[in-house]
Order: sequence, then C-alpha cells, then structure tokens
Amino acid sequence: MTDTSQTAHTGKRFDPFDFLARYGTLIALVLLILFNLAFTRNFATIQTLNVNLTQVCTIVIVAVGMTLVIATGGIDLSVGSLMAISGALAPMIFLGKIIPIDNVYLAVAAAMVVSIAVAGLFGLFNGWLISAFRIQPIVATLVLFIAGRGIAQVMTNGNLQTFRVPQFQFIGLGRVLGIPVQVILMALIVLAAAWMLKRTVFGRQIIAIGGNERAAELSGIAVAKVKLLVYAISGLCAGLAGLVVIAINSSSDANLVGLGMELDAIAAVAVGGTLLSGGKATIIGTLIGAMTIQLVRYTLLANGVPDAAALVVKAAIIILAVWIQQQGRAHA
Amino acid sequence: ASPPLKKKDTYKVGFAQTESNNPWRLAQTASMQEEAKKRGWQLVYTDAASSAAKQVADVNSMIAQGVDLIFLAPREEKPLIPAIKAAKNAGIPVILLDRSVDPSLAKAGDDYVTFIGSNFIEEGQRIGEWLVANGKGKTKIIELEGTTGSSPANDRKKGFDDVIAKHSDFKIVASQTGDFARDKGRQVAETLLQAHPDANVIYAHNDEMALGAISAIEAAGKVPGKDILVLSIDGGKEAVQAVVDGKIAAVVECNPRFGPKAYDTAVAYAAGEKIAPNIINPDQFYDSSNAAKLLSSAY
Amino acid sequence: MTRTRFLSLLGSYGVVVALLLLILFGWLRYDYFLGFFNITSVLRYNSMFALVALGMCFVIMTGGIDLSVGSTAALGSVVAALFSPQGTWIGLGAGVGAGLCVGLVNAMLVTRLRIMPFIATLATMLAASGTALLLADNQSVSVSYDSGFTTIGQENFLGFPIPAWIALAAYIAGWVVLNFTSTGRGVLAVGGNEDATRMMGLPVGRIKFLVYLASGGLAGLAGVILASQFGAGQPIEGVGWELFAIAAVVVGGTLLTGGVGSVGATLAGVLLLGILFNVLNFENGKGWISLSAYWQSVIRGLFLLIVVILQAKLSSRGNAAARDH
Amino acid sequence: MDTDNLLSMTGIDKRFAGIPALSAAAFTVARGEVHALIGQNGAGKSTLIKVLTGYHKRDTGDVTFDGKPFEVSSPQQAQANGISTIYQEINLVPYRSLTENICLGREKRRFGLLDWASMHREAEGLLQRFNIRVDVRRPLMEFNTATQQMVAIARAIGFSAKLVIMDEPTSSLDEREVGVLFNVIRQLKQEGVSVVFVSHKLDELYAVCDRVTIMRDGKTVKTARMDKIEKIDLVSSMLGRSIEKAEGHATAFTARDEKNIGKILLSADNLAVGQIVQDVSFNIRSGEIAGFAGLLGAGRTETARLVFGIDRLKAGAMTYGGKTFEPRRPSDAIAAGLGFCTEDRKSEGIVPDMSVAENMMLALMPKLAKSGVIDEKAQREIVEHFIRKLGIKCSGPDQKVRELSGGNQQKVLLGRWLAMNPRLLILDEPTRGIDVGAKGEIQSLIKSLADQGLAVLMISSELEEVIEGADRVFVLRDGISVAEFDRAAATEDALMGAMAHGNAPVVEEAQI
Ligand SMILES: Nc1ncnc2c1ncn2[C@@H]1O[C@H](COP(=O)(O)OP(=O)(O)OP(=O)(O)O)[C@@H](O)[C@H]1O
Ligand SMILES: Nc1ncnc2c1ncn2[C@@H]1O[C@H](COP(=O)(O)OP(=O)(O)OP(=O)(O)O)[C@@H](O)[C@H]1O
Ligand SMILES: O[C@@H]1[C@@H](O)[C@H](O)OC[C@H]1O
Ligand SMILES: [Mg+2]
Ligand SMILES: [Mg+2]
Repeated sequence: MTDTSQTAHTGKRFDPFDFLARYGTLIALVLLILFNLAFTRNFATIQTLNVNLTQVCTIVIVAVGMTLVIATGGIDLSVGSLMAISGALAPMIFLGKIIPIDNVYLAVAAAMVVSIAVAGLFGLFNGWLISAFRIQPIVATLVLFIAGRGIAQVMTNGNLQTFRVPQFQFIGLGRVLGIPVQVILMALIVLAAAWMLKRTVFGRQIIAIGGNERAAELSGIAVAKVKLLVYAISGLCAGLAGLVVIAINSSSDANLVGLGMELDAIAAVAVGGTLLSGGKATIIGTLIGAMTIQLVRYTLLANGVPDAAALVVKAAIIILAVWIQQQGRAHA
Repeated sequence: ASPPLKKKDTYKVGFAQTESNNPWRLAQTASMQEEAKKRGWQLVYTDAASSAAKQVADVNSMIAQGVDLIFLAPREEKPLIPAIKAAKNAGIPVILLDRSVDPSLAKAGDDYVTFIGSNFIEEGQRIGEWLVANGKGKTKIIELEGTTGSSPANDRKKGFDDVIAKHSDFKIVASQTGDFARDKGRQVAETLLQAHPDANVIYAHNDEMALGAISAIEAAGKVPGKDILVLSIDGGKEAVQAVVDGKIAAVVECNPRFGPKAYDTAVAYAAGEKIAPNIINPDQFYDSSNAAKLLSSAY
Repeated sequence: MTRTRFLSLLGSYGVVVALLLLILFGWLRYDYFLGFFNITSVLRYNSMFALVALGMCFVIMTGGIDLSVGSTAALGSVVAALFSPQGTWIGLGAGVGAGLCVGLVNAMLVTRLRIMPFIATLATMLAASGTALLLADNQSVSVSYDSGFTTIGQENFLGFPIPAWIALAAYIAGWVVLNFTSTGRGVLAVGGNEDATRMMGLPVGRIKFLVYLASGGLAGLAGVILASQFGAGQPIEGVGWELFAIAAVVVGGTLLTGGVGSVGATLAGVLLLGILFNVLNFENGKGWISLSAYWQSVIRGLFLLIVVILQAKLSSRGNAAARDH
Repeated sequence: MDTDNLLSMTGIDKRFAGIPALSAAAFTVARGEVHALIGQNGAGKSTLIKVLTGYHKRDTGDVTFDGKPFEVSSPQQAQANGISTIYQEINLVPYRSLTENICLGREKRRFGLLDWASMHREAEGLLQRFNIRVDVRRPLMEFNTATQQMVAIARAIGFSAKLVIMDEPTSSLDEREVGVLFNVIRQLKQEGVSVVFVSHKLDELYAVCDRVTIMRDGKTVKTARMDKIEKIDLVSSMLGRSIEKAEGHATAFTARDEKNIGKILLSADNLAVGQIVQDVSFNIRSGEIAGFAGLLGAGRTETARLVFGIDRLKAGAMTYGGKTFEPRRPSDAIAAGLGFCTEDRKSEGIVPDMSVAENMMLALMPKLAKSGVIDEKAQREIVEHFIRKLGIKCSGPDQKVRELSGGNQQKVLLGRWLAMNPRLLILDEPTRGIDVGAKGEIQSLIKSLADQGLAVLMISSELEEVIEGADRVFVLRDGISVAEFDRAAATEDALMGAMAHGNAPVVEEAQI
C-alpha cells in the first residue's frame, strides 16, 4: 500500500503568524497593561486588579456559555434578558414575596437554585426552538431577547427591588481568602468549561456540530440534545451572572440587569479568538478577550476619554484584536 | 393659541411616556395612571422606549384614536416638535411634563398649553451651590453623568459645571457617563476612584448612580459622607434615607409625581382659566439638616 | 397545484397573509385604525425602517449581517442636519454620504480584512454612534427650517408621505436589482455557497463590497428622513433598529444563512412588525394591557415567535426554495 | 501537435504550511487534445489545477497559456482568459436554479436587464447535450448528484473556453452518463478545445484521452501517449513501484468462501420512503457482501438512509437480528451495530476543521469514554492503527482533515466506521475518488472484514465492483427492487438488463 513515511515535519520552525493567531489577544492585553503602567495613575495596585476582576466576572460567566453556543454554530441574544429574569426572581423568593420562607439560608438557597434553574429552562426553550423547528439561532433567541426582559418587568411590575441580605450578597460582596467570591466563581466556571470542551465527549460533540452538523448527526451524535444542553448551559450561566449583578448592587432592576450583555459577551468571544461560524472554540481565549475589553474600558475611563470618543476607540480595538488573529489564521 | 379643551365630566387623554427603564420614570407613570383611575378618565398610555422618533409615532397614534388631550414627556427638545404641531393641527391640546421642548420652535400657550416640571439646569446649580457653600475642603469632584445625549444629563451637567467653574478652588477631576443606572454608575465610580485617589466628591446626575457610587466607595475601603461626599438629584426615598444615614451629603428633589397637578391643569384649561406657560415644581432640597424630618414625605 | 406546491407558496407569502390578518384585526377591533391619518403616519414613520431593512435584506442574502444600521442612521441624521442649512439636496447628499462612509468601512473590513460581518459591523455600530455624538456635541442638532430640508420628511406627494414614496422607490429598485441584474443574482449565489461562487468565477469580493455599501447608504438615507421628519439630527436614535430590521427580513422568509431572499416579503415583514407597534398603541387605548407597558414586549416576543414558527413549519413542509421569477 | 502547446507549466512549487504539495511539477497540454492527469490520492492533481486557475497562489514556477505568460489571481480571471474548470467537489449553489448555476457569470441581457427567457433556453439547450430534460427553473438542490455533476459540466462547456478542466467528473456518474460525457468531450475536441481529464478509473482514460501525465508526490513523473502506454505501466508509475498483473480481475475482490456467510442479519420488505423509493425488498446475512446496483437516482442511497434511521419509513418493515427494526435516528442504528459511510463526504462526512483523529473517532468516542471523559490514549492507538492500515496520507493524526486530498478524506471516513467494529456496514460508493492502489486495499479490506463476519451493504456505480465483490446483488430501478442475483448469475449483461430495462431518459422530469 501507499508509503506513509512522507511529509516528515521539517522541524518545528518559529512561525510568526501562527504565534499571532495563538497569542494575538494575549499580546494585546499585555500591551494594554504596559500602557497603563506607564500612563494611568495609581494603576499598579491590588485594588485596580480587584476592580477589574470583579467588573469582568459577569461578562466572563455569560461569555463562557456564549462560547459553547457559538461553538455549535449558534448565537444567543437572550442572555441579557435571562439575567434580568433570574435577577428579578431571586429577590422575590428570598424576600418572601412568593412564599414566605422563615430560614434565611433556606430562602437564599431556594432563591438561587430556582432562579438559575428558571434561566436554564428558558435557555432550554431557546434550544428547543432551534432544534425542533430549525429556527435560526439569532431569530430564535431574539424572541426571548424581546420578551424575556418584558417577563422580568411584568414579574416585578418594573419596580426596583432593594434588599440587604448578606447571606445572598455573599456571591457578589463576599471574599474567601481575600479573593472576591465572584472571581472564584468565574475561575471555577472557566476551568470547568475549558476542561469540558477539551476532554469530554460532550465538548467534542459541540465542536463537531459546529463543524459539520450533518456529519455529526450521521455519526450518531444526538445533535438536538447537545444543542438543547448548550443553550440551557448558556441560560444557566446568564442566570448566575444575573444573581451576581444584583448581589453587588443590593438591588435588582429588571429594566437594566444585563442590558446589552449579549453584545459584550459576543465581542469577548470573538476577541478571544473563537470563530463565530462555529466548529472551533477556546474558553481561555474568551477569558482573555473579556479581560482585554474590560481593560480597554478601564483605560479609557481612567484617562478621561469622553464617552463618545471611547466608543470609537473601543471599536478600533475590537477590530484590531480580531484582525490580528485573522492574519495569523490566514497564514498558518 | 393652543386648541381648546371642551368641558366634560370625563376625558380620554393620552400620556406619551419616553421610557420606562428607571424607578423615576415608573413613579411618574404610576402617578399618571393612578390619577386617571381616581378621576375615572380613560388613559391611552404609550412608552417610547427611549426613542424620540417612536414617541412622535406614539403621539400620532393617540391623535388617530381621537384623544381629548395629550400629556407628553418629551424625550428631547427638538425631535418632538412635529408631534406637538401634529396635535395642534388635529385640534388636540398638549401639556408637557418634566422635560420641555425647544422654545424657539414651539411656544407655550400657542403650540402647547404649558410645561409642568423641574428645571434641570437649576437642579445642577442648586447642588453646585450647596457644595461650594458646604464643601469644607472637599474640592476634587468626580461627576457621574446621565445617559449621553439626554437632556437631563446635558442640563444637570451644565448647571453644576457652570457654578464650579466660578470657583477656582473646586475642580472636576473626571466626568463620565454612568447611564443613569446603578450598576453602570458603580462600575464607573470604582474605576474613577482608582484613577483619582485624591477625589473627595462624587456628583451623580440621579439617585441610582449615587447609590451605585456608594457601593463603589465602600468597596474601595472608604467611607461615604466622610472621605467622600456624594451629591445626587431626584430625591427618592432610598436616597433620602441615605442622607439620613450620612452616606449622601445632599440631594435635590425632582419629583416624579406629576399626576394630580397635570390633571388639575387640564381641568383648569377646560374651564378657560389662564394657564402660566411654565409651571415649575417646587422641589425639595435634602441634606443632613432636614432629611430625617422629611423622609416620610419623600416619594 | 399540488399540496406541497401550495405550501411552498404559502411559505413565501405567509408573511403577506399574516400582514393582511393583522390589518383585518385592527380594522375590526379599533375605530379610526384604517383612518387616513393613521395610515399615513404609520407609513411615514416606518419608511425609515423599511429602508434599513432593505439594505439588511441584501446583506443577509449574502450570508452576512449588518449590526451598524441603527447608529449609521443616527450618524446620517446628524450629518444631514449639520448640512441642512446648505439646502435640501446638500443635506440629503451629506446624510447619505455619511451612511456610505460607514458602509465603505464595513465593506473594507469584511472583504479586505476578512473580519466576520457580525464583529465588523458590531464595531462600526459603536464607532458610528461615537462619531455621531462627537459631531453633535452630545445633543440633538436642529435642522434648518428655512432651506426646505424638512420637506423630505414632513410633506406629502399625491397625498402620501414623501418618505413612503422614497421607500417604495428603493424597494422597486431593489427588486429589479435582485431579479434582473447579474449583481443581484450574484448576491444570492454568494449567500448560497460563497466558495462555489468564487470558483464559478463570480466577483465575490465586489458583490459583498456592494451590499455593505448599499446597506450603509440606505441607512444614511433613513437618517436623512429621520432628521427631516423630526427636525433634528439625533445621535442617540437608532438603538435596536438592526434587530428590528433583522426580524423583518427573517419574518419575510429570507434565510439568515443567505442564498434565499425576497425584497417584497421584506417590505411585508417591515409593515407587519411596524403595524404591530401601532396595534399595541391602539390596544392601549382600550385599556386592556395598558396597566403595564411591559406586556407589550411580551406580546411582541410572542408574536415574533408565532410568526417564525409558522415560517419554519411552512418552509420545511413546502420546501419553499427560491422560485421568484 | 506537440509543438503547438496551449498550456505549459514548468517548475511549479506549492507548499501548504511548509509542507510541499507540488514540487517542480511540469505539465503541458496541446491544442485540441484530451489530456489525462492521474496519480494517487494526494499526489497533487487538484492542487496543480487550483494553482493554474489562480485559486491557490503558486510559490514558484512559470505558466504559459495560449502563447503568453499566464498570471491570474482568481478563478474568475482564469475563466475570462479561456480556462473553464469543473472542480473535484461539486461547486455549485444549491438554492439557486439550474439556469443560474449554468449561466451565472455570462448572463444574457436585454435592455441592460437579465433576459430570463433566453437564459432558460440556453440552460435547457446545454443540458440536452447530456440527454437531460428537466425544469431548469428549479433549484439545484432538488436534483441528485449525477444531475448536479452534469450541470457543473454544462456550465463549464457553456463558456467558450480554450481549455476545459475536469477534476474527477465521472466519479458520481454511472456508465451510461459517462458515455454521454465522453461524446461531449469528443465534440469539444473537434471544436479544437483542449480538455484536461482527471480520473481514477483507468479504463476511461483509454476511451477518450490522447495523452496522460502521471503525478506522484507532488511531481509529474511521466507523460505519455495513451496508445503507447499499458495500464500496468500507468499503475506502476503512479505507485512508484512495479506491480503484478492481476489475473482476470478488474478489482481486488477475490473469491469468497461460502461458509463465512451466516444467518440473515437484516431483512427489509417492501420499503417505501420519500419521493423515490417505492418498493424495495432485500436481505443481508452476516459475513455477506450484498451489493446494490442501479442507475443514478434509482433509490439506493435513499434506501440506505432509511436503514440507518436518517429518513422515516412510509411503508414496509425491517427486521434486524430477528427483531423488528425501526431506527428513528442514526444513533439508534449505530447502537444496533450499523455503520454508514455516506457518498457525499463533504457535506455528510467530514468535519473539516477537526483533525484526522477527531474525525475518525467521532462515532466511537462515546464508547471509549470513561464517564464522559475522552480516553485520549486509547483513541490515539486506534487512530494510528487505522492510519497505517488504510494508508492515509497525512502529516499525522493531528492534521486537519480539510487539508487532506479527497481520497484520503474518504479513507478517514472509512476508518471512522471500521473503528466502530460494526455488525453491518453500509458503504455508499466506498471507492469513489480513490486511487487504484488504495481502491484495491479498500476492496480487500472489505472482503476480509466480511470474512470475519461483518455484513456489508455495498452501493456502487461501478459494475465490476458489485459483480466481483458482492455475494448477492440487488438491482434497484426507479425506487423498486427489480431483481436479485447471486454471485454466479450476476454478470454484467444480466445487471445492465435489469438496471436499464429499455431506454428511459437518464433523469426524468422532476416529479414534484
Ligand atoms: N488547503 C490545503 N492545506 C494544506 N494541505 C493541502 C491543502 N490542499 C491540499 N493539500 C495537500 O496537498 C496534497 C495534494 O492534494 P490534492 O488535493 O492536490 O491531491 P489529488 O491528487 O487531487 O488527490 P485526490 O485524487 O485524492 O483528489 C495533499 O497531501 C493534501 O493533503
Ligand atoms: N427529484 C429529486 N428531488 C430532490 N432530491 C432528489 C431528486 N432525485 C434525487 N434526489 C436526491 O438525490 C440523492 C440520490 O438519490 P437516490 O438515492 O435515488 O440515488 P442513488 O440510486 O443512490 O444514486 P446516487 O446516489 O449514486 O446518485 C438522494 O439524496 C435524493 O434525495
Ligand atoms: O433623574 C431622572 C432620570 O432618571 C430620567 O430618565 O429622566 C428624568 C430625570 O429627572
Ligand atoms: Mg483531487
Ligand atoms: Mg447514491
């Protein structure tokens, strides 16, 4: 038969484009940090790290779910609305507006479990529209993008819910070994998702579906089930992020929780190097992408760039980051 | 002159709200709806979802439905002019609430009946003057602006900044938008406090951002009211409570409870009374001297 | 006609049926709904969305997407307002020109730098909005009332609003381009299979370039109407227009993956969604849902859900593939 | 003739990520000749063509066409300069009508606008040269692979080109259609058009080609006149080693031992599905190779899809291992021990951005996993085993499958199913696009698997493959199983008779 000893790799030479594709965003992040060290006052402090990490948490948590969705070739516009739903529901439960629960811990636990689960169920609904009716993901999730926030607003009649419940707010304000709890949550989710995507059958199936759905189906992958799960996971992530946001603010405003989150999360995923067309994904990339966007925001604010100009700069940086990777990919 | 309103027992009126994305707006809507119910009037309510263009379309649909009078909370000064003119052409009187329109393009008493509301520039001024008088060495200011491009943001900035500009010992070290929202206000405040560790005043264009700023100050390990003075506008109950607690130093009221006065004005107009072109709400000013006493009357 | 053929037709014209049903519903339920005043004001207002959706339709047919249309319209309105003292045509040209500039940037990003359309236009959405705010100094910019610029948006021609005529003309032009020019067929081919189209020797780059340019130009034109109709350039207007346009295009049966699409059905989609807003306002007058404006979002979401599920059902059963001439 | 070259390519180099696909390749085509280009899978044929048409940019080398240096940077330019190409993978636009697929790029206009009437007429006319009479207004995706292939060819010859390149045009055509295509090629030749013809079916080359160029490992190793070279020499030049002459066999299938064949595993009675399959009955025993023969569109693929749970039964019943069998989705069929190697590897087979290993393990992965976690080590061993066993030409298990040549992709897919260790394997055109060397390997592999007890359902448009390989042959015509032959009875004449039954046109008017 044919001789397979051909195409011996002529040593691993350094390929600058491959390097860019792999580390482009990381380089951008490092450059930003250097810039700040040189020009931004009071940058090299623990508190700066703190501020940036706690601010980026919710985006990262949502973007992890989004990465999985995008890996299957889909997209989820509903995440912001799902954040609003879980953010609206939780206080209603732990403040005893639905059924009074005497024990605070029980009430808080019930609030967290139920509201995250509800967001997950809505995610499942997205997945159902997409797999059962073959509705395009953008449109399918547009339904809850519009209606989801409305549901949260109807639930609360639009009213702000304010509260002081330290047991609940622990997830937004607490610290363990000096590290903010939400940062720990974020790290756990990132690690779990990265591991899952790389090492498990489910992860591989997600990528296969994004790469060639028909082939995946014919290889026995339960495409519909995987999609359902992926959108449900995205919903769960959004639900958790919604809780973190309201915990930090001691208040829940159905009108605003998660507003615009879908675009932030998608931008983080793209800047992180995941292709929006599916079939490829990197969770760590998403983390770096989100941090880059966060640091851009911090840099612009800290240096007093006016909002309008900041929008233009942010646009340019997103393009630059994505373009650098694209260059790498095109030449690799 | 603006179109007349027939004298009737009950009316079908429209209320064109500009948006419903913050507690202030919700309170305003609720007040309008409650009052309509109380009087047994039919209310056609629309929500422009932050779009001036949609608000014009909303007003047009009220005209099409043949309402007797329109209460309009114009999102912006200029783009709502066509709505006011359309109503006038259709013979429907308009009463402006809370925000006004460009006086060079439409006149009270002629294109619309009157404007009822606060003066955003003045609100900024009042807070600025309080700071100048009571700052006690707190002079480095972070300003949290409202939604970029919205008239309360522009005006509250103008009123405040003009006062500060006249006092060279005060300085605005940073001014960025917090979108009138608590979460955004908090994040922006966190960042600005990091970049300007010497700042000791935060002026927020509304309560929500002020409350967000308080979280940010606390997260940075500082004490609101002591290390950093927080100033705000709107004067909702939560903010006035914060004044009582010493976390907010001063807040100008901007009362959203327009219902009673709005409907009274309509009735007076139907009765042929002369209506002043500008009806400015008598807004409270809360600081440590009166907050506890007035807390129960805050909206 | 066989059953499948019938279903396929219904798939392509389902949106028209839905539109007629909605109008019938409004006519039966509300007084004045089909009054001349209401008809003309709905047309006047929705003509802006119609223009934006037309551009979006072409972009989506190539398999792309343009998220920047809303901010581009805002930018167009600001630029048009700034130039309106120079005269109607100059204001119009300037607004459309601003839109073309954004379209040009999108086109370059997508075809030259090969940035994914979603990201490229997400970025220009931010940038256009920032630019509009900078040019307008964070405020609405008054148009000149003396130069005649407001005619475009506020006056009528043969009893109907000028913006509606403009939109109609644009749709006719769009229909001709799509069905009777090689560029139009190229648009569908690119969306159907870009690689194959390239191998077939069609100028894929040029076709994609043109659709983004056109989408920008149409958004700019919508911006001109925005400025003219409301008397002001509005830097913060246009939020969510892109989603409205996408929904209208999809409701019209155009596949988001590209390759299949119809200009006429897109117009029907715009009217369907636009009239829904109007219906909700009339419904509010009945006092049924007016207690909470939030029900409106829920109802709009549900409505979209029903329409897309029907679309999906019909098109999968009737195999509503492209047969448009 | 040889002095008047239309095309000459010399010293062509092309590397992908440092790995050479072409090295110092040279190729000349004379005016008005039909020139065969052959070589093993991955030898570089398609790459050479894509370099010529500007789809890939060459690293070095010179190209002269029609007496002038030839520099194009896109297929579009190549087309404008007189080179018309049918690429290996059908590259058309599924949603668009046949007319558009044929006429896009050289539309007819009236008053500046497209003249649909005359474009439809042109498309109809071109397809008639291939005996195809269909509604050209219908979208391409409604037609079967063969018709699509013909559309691609019609499109290419519709351009008045000086050179028409056909990269494996016959791999999805049956013999009758191949005959029609050859007539068209001869016609082109008469008109003075040159044709480059790529195929793995060596017999075809003798039927139409004047000369042949043989490629191996990115080099052009030999050019000869077709009538001066023997098949055995072609093969040994391709493989780069001398080979024995196969005795009286066109394929690598050799006689089988009846005792390997066991009990009936799958039996299907009066199946009907979709538009095409009306009434198909057949059965397969374990250890048996059952063949499906039929013209294109006879319903073989559709039947296979049904067995594998992709489509739903409209009528009829199946039993598998003695029990009723109603797979609702592929995973049901897989769980029951079935495998299905589809005919359309691009859209239903490979996941292009995944590696060879990931592609090959796609179906097996869940079985190898421990509580959902992939067992990388076990996978690696299996993948390396199959890369060796199937002779897959790749830089390693981690190379992206999209970078492999068509034939090697096919082998990866075969590996995917063999790794499952199935009880019944459905192979739809298993050797399509596979070079002679590998083809033989795959055929003997199929046989040895059957000897070990695997039941194989083999669909093939190559009659020899079915005749020599299958223990029993079922013939399908227009969605009906019309005949069954055992090995002894399955002669070419018998099969052809059953398949064709008269002289119906190749593709009927679409019955929608
Ligand atoms: N885009 C690409 N990236 C990387 N490698 C490639 C690419 N295209 C082709 N190759 C490699 O170049 C070599 C030649 O491939 P090519 O497709 O030209 O073979 P072929 O002779 O046409 O084979 P087949 O008969 O199987 O079609 C193969 O080793 C293949 O893996
Ligand atoms: N008129 C048609 N409309 C839509 N699809 C068709 C039509 N004819 C054939 N097809 C599709 O083409 C493919 C091949 O059809 P079929 O199974 O009948 O052929 P076959 O005998 O396997 O031949 P081959 O697969 O070699 O072309 C199937 O997927 C079928 O769905
Ligand atoms: O503070 C208020 C702001 O939140 C609202 O949007 O507009 C009116 C203001 O008074
Ligand atoms: Mg090839
Ligand atoms: Mg077949």
